[in-house]
Amino acid sequence: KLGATISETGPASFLGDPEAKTLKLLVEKINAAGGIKGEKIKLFLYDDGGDPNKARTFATRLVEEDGVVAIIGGTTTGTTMAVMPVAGENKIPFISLAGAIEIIDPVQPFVFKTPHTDKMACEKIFEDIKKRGLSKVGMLSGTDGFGASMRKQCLAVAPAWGMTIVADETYGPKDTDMTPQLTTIRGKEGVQAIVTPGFGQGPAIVTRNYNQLSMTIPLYQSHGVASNSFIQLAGAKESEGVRIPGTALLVADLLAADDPQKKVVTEYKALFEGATKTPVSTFGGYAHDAFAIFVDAAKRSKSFKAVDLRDAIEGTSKLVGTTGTVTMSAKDHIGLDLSSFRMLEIRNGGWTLVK
Amino acid sequence: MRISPKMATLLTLSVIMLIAPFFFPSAYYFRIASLVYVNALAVVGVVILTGYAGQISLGHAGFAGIGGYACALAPVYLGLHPAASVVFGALASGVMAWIVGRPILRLKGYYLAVASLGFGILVSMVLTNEIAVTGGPDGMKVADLGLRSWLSERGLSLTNGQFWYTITALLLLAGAWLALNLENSATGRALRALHGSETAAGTVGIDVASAKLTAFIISAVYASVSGSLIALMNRMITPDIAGYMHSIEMVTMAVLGGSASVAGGVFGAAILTLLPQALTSFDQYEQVTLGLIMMLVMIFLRQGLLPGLASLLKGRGA
Amino acid sequence: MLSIEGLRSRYGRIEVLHGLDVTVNSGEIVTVVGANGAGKTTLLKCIAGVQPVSAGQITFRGEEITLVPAFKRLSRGLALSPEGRQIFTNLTVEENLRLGAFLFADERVERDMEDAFVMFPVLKQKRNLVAGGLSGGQQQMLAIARALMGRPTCLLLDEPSMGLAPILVAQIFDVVKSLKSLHVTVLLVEQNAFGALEVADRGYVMETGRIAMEGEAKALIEDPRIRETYLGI
Amino acid sequence: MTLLTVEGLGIQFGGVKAVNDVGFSLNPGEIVSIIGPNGAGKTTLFNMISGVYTPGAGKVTLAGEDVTGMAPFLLARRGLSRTFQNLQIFQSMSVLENVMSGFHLRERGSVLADLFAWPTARRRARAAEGDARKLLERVGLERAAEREAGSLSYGSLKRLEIARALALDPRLLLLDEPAAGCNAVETEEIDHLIEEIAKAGTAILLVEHDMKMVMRISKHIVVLDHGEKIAEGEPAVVSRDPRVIEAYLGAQAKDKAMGEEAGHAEH
Amino acid sequence: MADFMQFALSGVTVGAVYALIALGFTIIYNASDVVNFAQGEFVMLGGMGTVFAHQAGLPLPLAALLAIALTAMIGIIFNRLAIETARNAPVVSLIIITIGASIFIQGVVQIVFGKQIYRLPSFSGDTPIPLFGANILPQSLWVIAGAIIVFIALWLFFTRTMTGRAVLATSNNRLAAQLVGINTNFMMTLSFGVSAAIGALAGVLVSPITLTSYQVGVPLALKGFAAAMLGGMGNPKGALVGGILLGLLESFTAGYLSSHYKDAVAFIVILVLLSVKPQGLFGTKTVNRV
Ligand SMILES: Nc1ncnc2c1ncn2[C@@H]1O[C@H](COP(=O)(O)OP(=O)(O)OP(=O)(O)O)[C@@H](O)[C@H]1O
Ligand SMILES: Nc1ncnc2c1ncn2[C@@H]1O[C@H](COP(=O)(O)OP(=O)(O)OP(=O)(O)O)[C@@H](O)[C@H]1O
Ligand SMILES: [Mg+2]
Ligand SMILES: [Mg+2]
Repeated sequence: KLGATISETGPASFLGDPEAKTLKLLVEKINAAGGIKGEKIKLFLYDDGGDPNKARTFATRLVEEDGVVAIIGGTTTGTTMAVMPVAGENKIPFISLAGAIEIIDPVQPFVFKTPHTDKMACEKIFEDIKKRGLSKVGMLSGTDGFGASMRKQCLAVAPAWGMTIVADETYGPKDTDMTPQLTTIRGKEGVQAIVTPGFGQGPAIVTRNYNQLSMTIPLYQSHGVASNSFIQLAGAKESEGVRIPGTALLVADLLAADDPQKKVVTEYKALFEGATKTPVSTFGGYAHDAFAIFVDAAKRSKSFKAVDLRDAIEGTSKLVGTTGTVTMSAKDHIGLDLSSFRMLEIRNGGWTLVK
Repeated sequence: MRISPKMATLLTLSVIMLIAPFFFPSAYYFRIASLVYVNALAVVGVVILTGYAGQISLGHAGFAGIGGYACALAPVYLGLHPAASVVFGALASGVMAWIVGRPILRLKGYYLAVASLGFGILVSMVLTNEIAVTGGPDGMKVADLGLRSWLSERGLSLTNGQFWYTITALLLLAGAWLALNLENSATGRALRALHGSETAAGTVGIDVASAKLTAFIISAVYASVSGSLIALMNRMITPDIAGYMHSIEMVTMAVLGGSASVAGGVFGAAILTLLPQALTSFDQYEQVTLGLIMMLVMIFLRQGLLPGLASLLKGRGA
Repeated sequence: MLSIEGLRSRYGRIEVLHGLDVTVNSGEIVTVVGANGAGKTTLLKCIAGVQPVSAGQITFRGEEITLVPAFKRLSRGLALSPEGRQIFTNLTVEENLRLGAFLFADERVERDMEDAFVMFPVLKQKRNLVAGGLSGGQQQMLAIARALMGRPTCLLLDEPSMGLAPILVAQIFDVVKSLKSLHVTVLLVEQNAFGALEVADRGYVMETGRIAMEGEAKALIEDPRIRETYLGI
Repeated sequence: MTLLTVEGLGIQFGGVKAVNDVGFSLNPGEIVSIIGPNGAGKTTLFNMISGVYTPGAGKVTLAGEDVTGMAPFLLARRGLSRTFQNLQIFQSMSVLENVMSGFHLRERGSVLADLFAWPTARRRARAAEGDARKLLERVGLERAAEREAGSLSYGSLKRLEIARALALDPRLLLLDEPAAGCNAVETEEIDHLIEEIAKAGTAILLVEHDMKMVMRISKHIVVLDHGEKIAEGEPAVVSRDPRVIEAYLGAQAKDKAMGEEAGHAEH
Repeated sequence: MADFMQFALSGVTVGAVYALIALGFTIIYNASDVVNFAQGEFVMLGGMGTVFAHQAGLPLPLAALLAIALTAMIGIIFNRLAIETARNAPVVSLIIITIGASIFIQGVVQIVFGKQIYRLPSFSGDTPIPLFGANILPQSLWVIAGAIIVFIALWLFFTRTMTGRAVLATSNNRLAAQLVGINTNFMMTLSFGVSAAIGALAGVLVSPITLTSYQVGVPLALKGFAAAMLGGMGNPKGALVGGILLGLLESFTAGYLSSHYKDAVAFIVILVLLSVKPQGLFGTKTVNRV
């Protein structure tokens, strides 16, 4: 029995929807193949609508009512934070799909996560900006949890990478026009690049507005837009040259044949796109990896008891996922490093790898 | 002996509260029941404001936010005990209601609705934007109330679920008692009178502005305490608590149950809290079903569920 | 012209009309009198179609109209000047009158409006003002004038003299009389029973949802019981 | 001592003078009537005296205190109470509660006392209920006490308003067409009720189109037309004033009023 | 100066979006005193409907027309099944019904069309038009023109036509409206149909700019509601001016003060304005004599 509480609806449904679909598909697939150690997986999946209060209730329900052995989920940092005490108190392994670094730092015995931290994304972007020989950055972040958390991390690590943040603007997740913010950033002395953390329609509108204003300085989006649908929404012409720190998933076909991730991402991409007819996104990938970690651990675990499972998850080693190659330990509950991020750029309406 | 409607409501409520736990198979049910009680507490406040006094607020979650964040912040910044923070939050909400209420309660109907909506949005915006203090959209952790361990040191050990069940049940009972007292008192009558006609209320000596403000403050305190309880129960809080959806939820619970009565409000809170839990098996049809139920109830039982069902039953009997 | 048989009506579970029979012949003026709460207003609302009928039937000009929706009854010639005036408070006096003639779009509307202004000159003065600002009596005039704009063949008046100055009360009864010469049938509910019975041909007396008495208006005025309970003489 | 003095009172609506320079005064226990054609400004005058409208000019003095433009609830505390021409009933409350709300000033205590149902609050509520029932009896509505006010007929609502106004135990009572919608017999009942109230010392300002009633019970009559006072005096004098007859009574009505007055004299 | 122009253009564009939605509120409100909280869903249906009809192969104009017609039908059905059945219910109940409808429609769309975000192609390309040193997208001109045309049509409807007056009469006094021969049910049907159509039209016009998904309705409806109240509910002039004003407020705040508190400033201005003018800018005070 596996539990999941995901924000399928609500403000984070853009993230939660592919996550939920991925979990369902993977459970189906593994059960069709006979389950784990002969046992079929029963998935209890609840939609918390992005509301931490609901998330906590569902977590309680998963533990108390459904008797699950592990929980995947917490699409947002807020919902993850709400589930954490429940997992902790009941000693149930919990693999979060949210970005914030606070989830695994400090490490809590039963809490894991699959996505890169926002900090890594910022560092990856700054690394690339630095490579281009630039240093003055304008930020335009969404005020949703994703954007706000990444903005915080970026502001924090900027000095270490020699970056100066010359503008720090925000937009609401439901806003429909960001030209005023972009105009302000454009007006800032010496601004050389723009970084815009966010997900959903916001980044697409930012990209379109950026073109409307005929701006030319490099535009960096976050991994929140890592999906082909971003290119469709922003327009192929408008998104030309946009860079993001992404995962191998988006460039499955471009990967070298000997790339360790090639097989995993190609398979997942085929599965997801075949079943849902919608393009894969990083977020579905997070769920894929969480599930993979769970399955891998369950196979190795002595029993399906919580503590054994937890130990097995901590013992995850060189597990290839869509996000990167995961090696966990008692001190590292994420198991990814910066190298698993790849800098991608949109060229001719498609993702390409920046060498 | 005839028992008054007030006693009937209180008795029914306490009997349910006492008996229900014996049928709870797991801690999950304690959690759900506590949520029902916490929501009901806020809804009782809405009943006073909307049901009695006829003033619509679409921003009451703002007060829940103040109450909730008081519990998160006051222990950190003021060194208050979490329990004292609840009171502190209630006071802060009361003062806030007093400040905001005076200008906006002069507005009527939808104009009041939009003004209160604005207030709610302002609160949630501050909570979202002041990341340094509030932790932003991801929220922040809340200190432990500590009462449970205090009790267990004294030989009364309760599980987390049982503990919160008891606390929320007691507080709801107290809240309902106060609201019921109010209903048939001079103040309550004044509120219902100004609902009927503000002009006439004035000529019988009711200070309409201050009566409205009183109702607004009282209901703000209800919302605030409810918000505090949510924060303490979850041991964390996010700005969602002050969001527009939460405001709408409160009003919907009140109206769906039967907004003019405490019993109706509690019933509405119970239904709308339980419904999503019951509907999880519908998966993607959950939203559709919820919307449908809201419409159907309001169409066919227009005074709300409780009065509607009651009159249906009576109609059968007659 | 108008005949009502066994009419019953209820508010929620409480029945307030317990089987009424009322007939109004073409060109007649018929008055209904009765104490507060007798059900006079309810009766007129049933005839106008804005109050549900639980039993019985209403026939108008030979057709049964019991179930005809209210808005269609005006086109058949039935107009009500309701209790409590029920004017459109947010619209101007002129708009109120024009809406009274909502069903018509000919030049007669203008003429009718001029007639209304002759009848109640004060409405002309106020024609472009919002009707909600009118005094009580002025609103009453507007309600009557609006009903007349609908060119009724049968006019239902619910306490038309209420709130009018004595000089206008007399005028209203004159208007009612003059309607007769225009072949308009009138069903009149009045508390000013004396004035009403004086202009009427026949009358009904209602008591708690029933017809207690009916007869020639002349005879009713002379009836000692009526004189004592309704005329106060 | 005069209880109410009105001096030079006036108000405009969109440039039209609805009431202009009206003045009169009233002693305790006295019944004064305001009459005049429709739209003369009677109700508007009431609205200014009772604080519903703020006067544009002039002064209202109640028991020696200048109360011009004071809010209705403050005037209520000074003993002024009124009924409305366009009924202002608390529709969804019961008939009894409507009257009880009239006892608000006497019944109210602190909000906390009400919230916690302190014995004092409960005692006051019980007293108010008892007295409210007595008042309902006085206006003949005792049997409707528990009904929802919105379900009463028009005439009954008029009486309910009178009962509610009486609950304030006012020093000055303003009645706007109390007999409208009542037949002759019912009007007479109200007639008696008003006289009784006046006898108990309450000053009454009456607006009414029922001349029989006005002529019979008022001590003094003020006649308005187009917002101005055109005549004032004792009933017999006013009813013979040609301007009043022309503007208001009409020749026919005059005869009737006179005749009926004579009729009453015979009793 | 160029910045100022850019803020102004942005404000007018966004404002025109709000105005279109506020205009949709106006009709239903004028017919029934109900603020239809499902109005945003009509906007969403217009956008989503066009996207899918277009994807199914219909040319854009035809797809838009189809979506508008379908949305109007849904508006009419909604009125018939829900609002009319609950005719005499108090206004709060009606509000809850519209909120229920909003949740319901979102739920259905999410099942049928999924949770993806979509965009319609712009009607006249995406090449920005320079204007006084600032840039505006051709689509913005479409939106602004749409708002103005709908405004003029509504304004004529309510002031010049008998039907418009009958709609007003229906909400002012339903009983009286029936007594003068107005088919109040038909007026309601008409209002919901037209209102939904205007909403859908708004959805078609704005989707190329704002993008669309099953959940764009609520935030748009809230902004439209605020705009309508700012201008004075029920008055088309108020809806237009309120919408544009709100848009300008937001963009100037974001440009000159703080993008963090742009919505806050807008709401504070609304609060202040309402405390001075409790009926909004163009709302008329209803006179009720006592
Ligand atoms: N909306 C309502 N709900 C419930 N009962 C009502 C309603 N309206 C009227 N009644 C009741 O129906 C009965 C008849 O009322 P109706 O208004 O027809 O009387 P009426 O003869 O017109 O009296 P009046 O002379 O006072 O106008 C009364 O007992 C009244 O209380
Ligand atoms: N709020 C208002 N807005 C516009 N005009 C008003 C308002 N109040 C009063 N008036 C005008 O002032 C005049 C006086 O009205 P008022 O109601 O005082 O008359 P009244 O003497 O009471 O008449 P009635 O006997 O018909 O009740 C009327 O012409 C009326 O139109
Ligand atoms: Mg009547
Ligand atoms: Mg008057």
